Amino acid sequence: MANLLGLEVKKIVATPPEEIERVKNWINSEEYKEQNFARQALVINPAHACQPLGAQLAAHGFEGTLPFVHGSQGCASYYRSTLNRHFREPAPAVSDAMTEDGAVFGGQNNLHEGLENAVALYKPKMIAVFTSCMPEVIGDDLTAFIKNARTKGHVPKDMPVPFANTPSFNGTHIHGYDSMLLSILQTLTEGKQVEGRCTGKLNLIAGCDFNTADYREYKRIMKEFGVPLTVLADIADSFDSPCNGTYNIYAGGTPLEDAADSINGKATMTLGPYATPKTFSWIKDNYAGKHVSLPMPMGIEKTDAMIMKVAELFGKEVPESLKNERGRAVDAMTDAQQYMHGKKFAVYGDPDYLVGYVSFLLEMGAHPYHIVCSRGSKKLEKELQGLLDGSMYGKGCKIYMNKDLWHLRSLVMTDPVDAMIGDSHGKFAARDANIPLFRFGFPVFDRVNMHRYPRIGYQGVIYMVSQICNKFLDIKDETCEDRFFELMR
Amino acid sequence: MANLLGLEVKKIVATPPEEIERVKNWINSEEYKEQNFARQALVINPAHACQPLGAQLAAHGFEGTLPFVHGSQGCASYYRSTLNRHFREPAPAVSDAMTEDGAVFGGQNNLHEGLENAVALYKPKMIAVFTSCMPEVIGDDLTAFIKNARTKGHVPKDMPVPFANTPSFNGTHIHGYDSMLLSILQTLTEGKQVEGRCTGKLNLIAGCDFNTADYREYKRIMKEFGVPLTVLADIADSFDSPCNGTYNIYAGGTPLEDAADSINGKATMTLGPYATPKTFSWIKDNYAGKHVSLPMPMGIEKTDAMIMKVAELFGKEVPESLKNERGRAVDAMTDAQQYMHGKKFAVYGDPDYLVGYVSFLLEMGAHPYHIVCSRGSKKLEKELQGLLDGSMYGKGCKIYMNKDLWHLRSLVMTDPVDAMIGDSHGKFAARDANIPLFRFGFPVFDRVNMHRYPRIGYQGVIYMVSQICNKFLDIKDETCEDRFFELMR
Amino acid sequence: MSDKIKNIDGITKESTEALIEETLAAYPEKGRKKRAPHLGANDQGSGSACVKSNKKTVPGVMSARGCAYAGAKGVVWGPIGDMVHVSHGPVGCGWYSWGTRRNLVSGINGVTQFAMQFTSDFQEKDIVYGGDKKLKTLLEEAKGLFPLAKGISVLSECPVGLIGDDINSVAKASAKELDLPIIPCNCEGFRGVSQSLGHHISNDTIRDYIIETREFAEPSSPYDIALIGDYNIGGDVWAAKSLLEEIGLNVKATWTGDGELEKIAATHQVKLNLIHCYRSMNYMCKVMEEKYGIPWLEFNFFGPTKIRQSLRAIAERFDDTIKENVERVIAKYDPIMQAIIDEYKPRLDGKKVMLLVGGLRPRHTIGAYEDLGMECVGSGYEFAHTDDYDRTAPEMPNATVVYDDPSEYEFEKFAHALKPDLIGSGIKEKYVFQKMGIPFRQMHSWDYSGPYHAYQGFEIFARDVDMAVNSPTWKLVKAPF
Amino acid sequence: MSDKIKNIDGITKESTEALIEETLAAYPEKGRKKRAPHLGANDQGSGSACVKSNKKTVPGVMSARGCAYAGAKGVVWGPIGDMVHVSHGPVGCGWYSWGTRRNLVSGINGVTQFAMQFTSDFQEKDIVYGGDKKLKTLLEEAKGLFPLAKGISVLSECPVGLIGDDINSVAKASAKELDLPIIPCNCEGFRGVSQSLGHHISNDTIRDYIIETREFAEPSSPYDIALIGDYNIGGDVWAAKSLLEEIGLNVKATWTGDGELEKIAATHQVKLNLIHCYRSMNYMCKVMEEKYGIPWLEFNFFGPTKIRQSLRAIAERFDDTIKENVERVIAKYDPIMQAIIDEYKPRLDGKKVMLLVGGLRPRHTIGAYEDLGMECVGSGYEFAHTDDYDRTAPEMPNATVVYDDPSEYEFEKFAHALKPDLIGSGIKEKYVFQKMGIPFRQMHSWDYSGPYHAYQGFEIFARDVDMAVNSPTWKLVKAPF
Repeated sequence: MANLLGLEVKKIVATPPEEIERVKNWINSEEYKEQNFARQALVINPAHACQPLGAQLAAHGFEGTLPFVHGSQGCASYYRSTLNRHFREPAPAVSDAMTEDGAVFGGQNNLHEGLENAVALYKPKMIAVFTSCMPEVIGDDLTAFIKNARTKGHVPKDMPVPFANTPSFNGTHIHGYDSMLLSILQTLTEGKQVEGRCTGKLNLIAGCDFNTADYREYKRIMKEFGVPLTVLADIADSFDSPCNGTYNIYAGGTPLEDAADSINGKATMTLGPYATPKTFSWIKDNYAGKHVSLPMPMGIEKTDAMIMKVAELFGKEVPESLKNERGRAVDAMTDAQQYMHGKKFAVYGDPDYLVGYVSFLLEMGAHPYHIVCSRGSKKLEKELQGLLDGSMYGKGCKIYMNKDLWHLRSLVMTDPVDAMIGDSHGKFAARDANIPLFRFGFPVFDRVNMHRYPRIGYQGVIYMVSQICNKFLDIKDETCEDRFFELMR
Repeated sequence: MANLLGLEVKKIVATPPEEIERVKNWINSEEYKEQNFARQALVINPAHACQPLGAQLAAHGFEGTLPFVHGSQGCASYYRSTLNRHFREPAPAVSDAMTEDGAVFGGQNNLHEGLENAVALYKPKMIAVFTSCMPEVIGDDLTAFIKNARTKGHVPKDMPVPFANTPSFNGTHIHGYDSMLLSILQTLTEGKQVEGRCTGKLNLIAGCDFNTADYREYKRIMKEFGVPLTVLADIADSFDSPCNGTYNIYAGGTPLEDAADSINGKATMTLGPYATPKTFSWIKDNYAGKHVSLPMPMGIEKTDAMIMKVAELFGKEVPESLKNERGRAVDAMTDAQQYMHGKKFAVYGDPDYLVGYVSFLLEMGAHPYHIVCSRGSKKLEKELQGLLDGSMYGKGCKIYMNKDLWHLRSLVMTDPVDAMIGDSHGKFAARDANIPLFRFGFPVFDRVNMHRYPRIGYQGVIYMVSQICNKFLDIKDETCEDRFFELMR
Repeated sequence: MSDKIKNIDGITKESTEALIEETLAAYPEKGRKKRAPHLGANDQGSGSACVKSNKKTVPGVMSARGCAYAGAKGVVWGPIGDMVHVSHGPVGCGWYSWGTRRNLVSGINGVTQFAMQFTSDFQEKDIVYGGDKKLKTLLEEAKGLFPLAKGISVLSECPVGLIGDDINSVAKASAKELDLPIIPCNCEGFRGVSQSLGHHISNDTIRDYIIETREFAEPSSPYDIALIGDYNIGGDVWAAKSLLEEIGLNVKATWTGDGELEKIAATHQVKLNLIHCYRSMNYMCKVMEEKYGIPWLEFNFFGPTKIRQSLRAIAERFDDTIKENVERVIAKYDPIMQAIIDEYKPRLDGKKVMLLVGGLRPRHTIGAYEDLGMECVGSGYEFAHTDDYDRTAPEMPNATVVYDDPSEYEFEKFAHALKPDLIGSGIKEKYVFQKMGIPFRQMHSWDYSGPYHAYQGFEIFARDVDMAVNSPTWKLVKAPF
Repeated sequence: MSDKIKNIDGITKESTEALIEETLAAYPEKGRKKRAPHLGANDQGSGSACVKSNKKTVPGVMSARGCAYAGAKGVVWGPIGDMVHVSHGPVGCGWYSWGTRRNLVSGINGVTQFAMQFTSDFQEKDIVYGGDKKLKTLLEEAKGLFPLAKGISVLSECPVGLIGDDINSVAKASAKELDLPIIPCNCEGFRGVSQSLGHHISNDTIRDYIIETREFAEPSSPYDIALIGDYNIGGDVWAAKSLLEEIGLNVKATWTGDGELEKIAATHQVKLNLIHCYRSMNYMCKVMEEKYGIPWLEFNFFGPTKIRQSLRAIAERFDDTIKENVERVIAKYDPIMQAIIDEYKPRLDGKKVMLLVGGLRPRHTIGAYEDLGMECVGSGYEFAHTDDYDRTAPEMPNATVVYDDPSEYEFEKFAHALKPDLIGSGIKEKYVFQKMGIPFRQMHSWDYSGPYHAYQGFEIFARDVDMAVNSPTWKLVKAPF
């Protein structure tokens, strides 16, 4: 008897169409919105993933580094396929394929056998270990396991094996990024500090940024500046490698030597303050040189702040070429401002991105009207509110902290906006609201090359202006009456 | 009696709705298409402008150069506003404001007074004179006029005043570009050839290309190559200058000295063979070094050809960075090919652009199905046919030489395609056919920043792939049934 | 219409004249002499022009002017949507003026409206052998392909007049043959000094070929009027027409925005011509007054103050019904307009605007800016005549600079000195001033927005002016480094 | 179903075994020993597996495998569109599996279908104190916000099982309270060796909680069948269902593509279960056979050859009406299919394909490639069992390599040696091979295309395969410099 719940056996009855119609309208109502916002336990369509995903991203940012998931192979498959889909690129990573017996005996055997196989098959220069749920719940002692692995020869003596605890039931992918990056830097720089030595270089931490073009853009900007640079966790080539007939499992990444020497840098700058607080705090205590934390440079003002800080740190004038670039970005803004001015946006995503979107929109005279972060902090809320308060275009805009995309749907259905900015997951709400979605966030599963154009810096401004305004113009052309269909816009 | 035609005076009668409906359907029919293609005299919606427009573009490409229209001020206003609208940038140019009396006395007085005022007010380093209809019809002798101007002191003795006859009743803007560029080079290089001297530089002629980003891209590529470069008619900054609070009437342009010394270059390459035949032919006879004419480098193969030629001319290996860029562009193509494969396109525009579009589309497995050039040549037709014949995706594609956008409308209504590539003027046909228009050509009056992204080179490939595929994906998302609305595409 | 002398802090006759002097200093002697009479300080009380106008443009300067063809095609003919307008001559003129003026039209493109670019695309051989034969053929082709076109205009470009073609004969013969009004317009660009002559020639052409060739089918009424000199930029005609209808008038024809050839041809039957753009269509108003006894009245539909004055002036020409309607309409819109002013005025109060436009705008829009608390510190026309400047004097604040067909050099100098918060001019000027960080609106084309006419338009105008002046992007122009 | 031994030029048992040997050489001893039994040369004639399978993945390799949760959520439950599926535990698992399998569903999102991501989003405190209370609350919230949901599944993620929560009790209590089927599924990812156990657990859950809890309202017919093991990837179910209907069958329920909970619950009333994906749903077929005496039949709807065979085999289970229908349908589609083959075969003939997929595809699709003239030179499964490999042997050409849960290293080595013209595998493999210049299709998800099932699907399949293999972009991969 297949009815362990003991519910009554019924004939199948189809839901009446009028009932469907009623509910269809109801879910767009204020009443529904209130019930929706009253949720305490159920999370629907959150705009964040779990820690190990970010940890894997950080691991890919280093030369010859194999990300290693201590946990089920299913977890690794999920992280990898997410990165595959977003970048349309390989995302090589292994797991030690823990199963039920791990719960009983712990995961040390899996880890050791896994390290041995991984070293033999994939010949990495570094293995970056991070955890999924199971070892975190059962309390595996990674420090001991990895020490043992080295003692027992499962991994070469001199191979760095940084590791991070990245429990999925705590924080989001950005926290995993932080932990993994921290562990990698701690491991690589150990004993590398040399009193009096200064590499003269800038260490730049992009934060948990899933856009390869941003990394290229940082490098290009610093090249214009003539500032020698080490990007810490440089995924530019890892996730944007050439298709030339040869698969390179370890394309790109920060050279391990450079990463090791970063502790002797002239300055370290994080541009992902919400994604790298632990790393930055450790760097402040341990790295030579100056330490600066700035917002992700989206929009003119945040980019200016980065540029000026670099100029100050390195005692350099801002080069003409960057001044001109800035001028061209401002030109793009003044030319196009009328297409965005006064438009309302719903924005959602990771904290560093959100600060950027909001800052940029306000500069264009647009309203970041609904601001949703599905896992944020008081600090973030305060910073966002500060941005809103600093502009007349922030008036009436609201921040929704720890709300998900089903909350966002209620917002855009009851208090409409002109467009959304976020990741592909927002497309369902955008469709229901019949507005465009600008896929500036992570992940993007349904468009191509979004990671090949920068969102940061002056070029990022031009890109965002182009994408947004041209889409609005597309819509105008596609929806206007014949008599308003014009050659010029 | 206001009826000089002597037609019967009638009561106003509205056209019956059924008659309107009939004609509305009829203009989309095969029958109409045939009648439309039978046109001998009437041209409707041509995709080309007249010579002086191109001449002005060329003039803007040189340092401190004031374009000077010998003709009516109305002509100058038209050229200027066209460039203003396309680039959303200033397009400073003067005219000598010829009027009726010019028809009687010729335009010498206007020209002389104009030169004097222009020099005083706008302090150019060079004045580039070109003609609109009137002086061409009445047969003004520019050679003599300008010689006289110099003798009489209307223009400083040492100021170069190249001039070109650019009759509007002959050719299109690309021919005016050619004539003006030729005259500028002839003027500037006169007496500058030095036996045995070689600047070691590449002279690069982009052709009548209205995309500032293409010029920047050429410069970037040659920088990667380490090949010193003189772009002849460099409009990169002329039409993409910073907005920084100061208006610079002569932003950008090829330095006059470099242009003068180009005659001693190591090699000269034109990448706009259809736009610069006269210039190129003269250069072959007069310039030192090698001379190469290649198709505009749109798509991988045409870009490869340029890259290899540069490597050959300068005895250099293709740098790794460009190899990687190529690989990334191919990566973008392989990743996205399924979104374009088998799609039919209607393309129209200037010959050099057309060759590029067709080449690129065939590389993506798309069909350049209707190829329309509103003023082309046998040579162009042959080159295009060669491209079609060289690919299985060219099968069934057709070239329409000297046909206009009203012909194109008949084509897309009777034999539908998935999209169009051209300039903003195609939007009316695209709307009627309910297909997207990719504004890769000139002019673009209804979108922003189209000139800020390259179409040439490997980066151009990524840009075109992104624009096209993402628009197709937008359409899929916007038009699919609910049950086919998906997160991934 | 204003009777109070307005003064602007820091602007005096002397300061303006000094500015003009200084500006002219850059010219060579001859140029300076020619330009001097075209620049002046407004004498508001005088009510008359302080500058000379309608003279040849000085050679070698950047003028904003167009040509007679531009005035004919762009202004008068283009907006008549149900005709095929052939740009007769080389390809360029028609191509440049294709879709670039925003004179919106109703109907179905290619079926009942023909906002396309028709040209005979002259080649060398047409210059040598003449284009009349080609013209005859293309007229037949046009009739065949566009059977619902109400007529065809043939707009001559420069070569046509120079090579001695006779388009008038061709038009006459073809009109008979095709049984279709084919209107030849000898508007070659070299004629006259600006687009203004193109308006005049076109008005004359309407007089000679169109007016009185049709009659309205429906019976006439005392409220029949025509709306003259509104070109439906961004939908202006639709906004103006609906307001005129709201006060009870029958708008029988619109000249020429969203214009219909046959209604234009029957306009001799209306009771009053209401003219917005005096410059471009006063000629036909005068003709209709003389020939058919139709009175005409200038009005101004920019901004609530001028709209209110205009509605009352219009009402004066009609009976009590209309007068009552007008008061009711004013009472209805006053609070709506006040709400708009309340929203935007705090952000715009005291801001300065400079204008350089064509037609009616350099004077007609001043009141709308003033409704928003702004001051006009300089104004000028591309192609005005003395009667335009006479009408401008009372609208402009006293002693402000007036410039006729200024060169871009002069305009820049004035802007540099006067530091306006907004410049309203054309596309050729737009990016020059934006580079300087000065907010700008294209005020020929409403910068791709509109309508700006009537009450409906003021809301949009106010929003756009605020958007331009207060865009946060301007604060970014100067780099902090 | 094939009875002929197929051989491939250049591939022998020896060559394949040498390749395997060589590939395994890279492993440490222990790894090599573990992996060796999972790689073999096919013995087509034997009709039985040449590899071991369903064993733990070797630690430290790149496996394509997922976990039990993935098998439960992604395969069995996710496709049932009218239920709310709660990913119970931390946020990630539900997020990664949200919208990433292309199991299309009908209905209105949030109203009648719930293809969203529902999660309890476990935090540290839920791990410490347990999540049962939270679960109870969220079930109430789900019922309140989605009143038309036919039921709720609770899919356990790893921590739930490890901390000792009792979701079964919560489900039972809440089901009573909310009067709604609330189905607890203990599919923690650490269970078993792959997603396969997730399928099995889910089948058992259906057995325990769902089947027989509903009855069809309409009277039964001899043609009532259920379509089992079709997940409606890209619309497969819709294509398959319409073909089955065309031959006269009543498809009463689809398991679980575009599935409806209540119809699944009433499936014990059908006359025959037709199963496409044997691996994931043979369990319930067997249960229904044992418990309700419902026979079941495997079939293959990829490519006309297999479709034809399958239709006739299905017909054998019914009366002459169905048999005649089947012959009529085959006669109708044969020429259509031939036309497709005529179009694409010339471009695909002799091309080699390698597969690594899940479920039924590594064997079921071989015939479709062969219809296009292609040869399968290697195939393997992510999570198959011996019975899958037994079924694979007759389909694969003789002596070709068979790989079970291969590491990416092995797969690369095989591809390198066999030089396929196409690889059909998953997203994790796609870009690896594309970098090598090898055409690739994602054959879990039909690479965002589909459907590929039934006649309708073959046209799309053929087009896609041609598009991948013959895209001119591959010619560009190698630079000429």
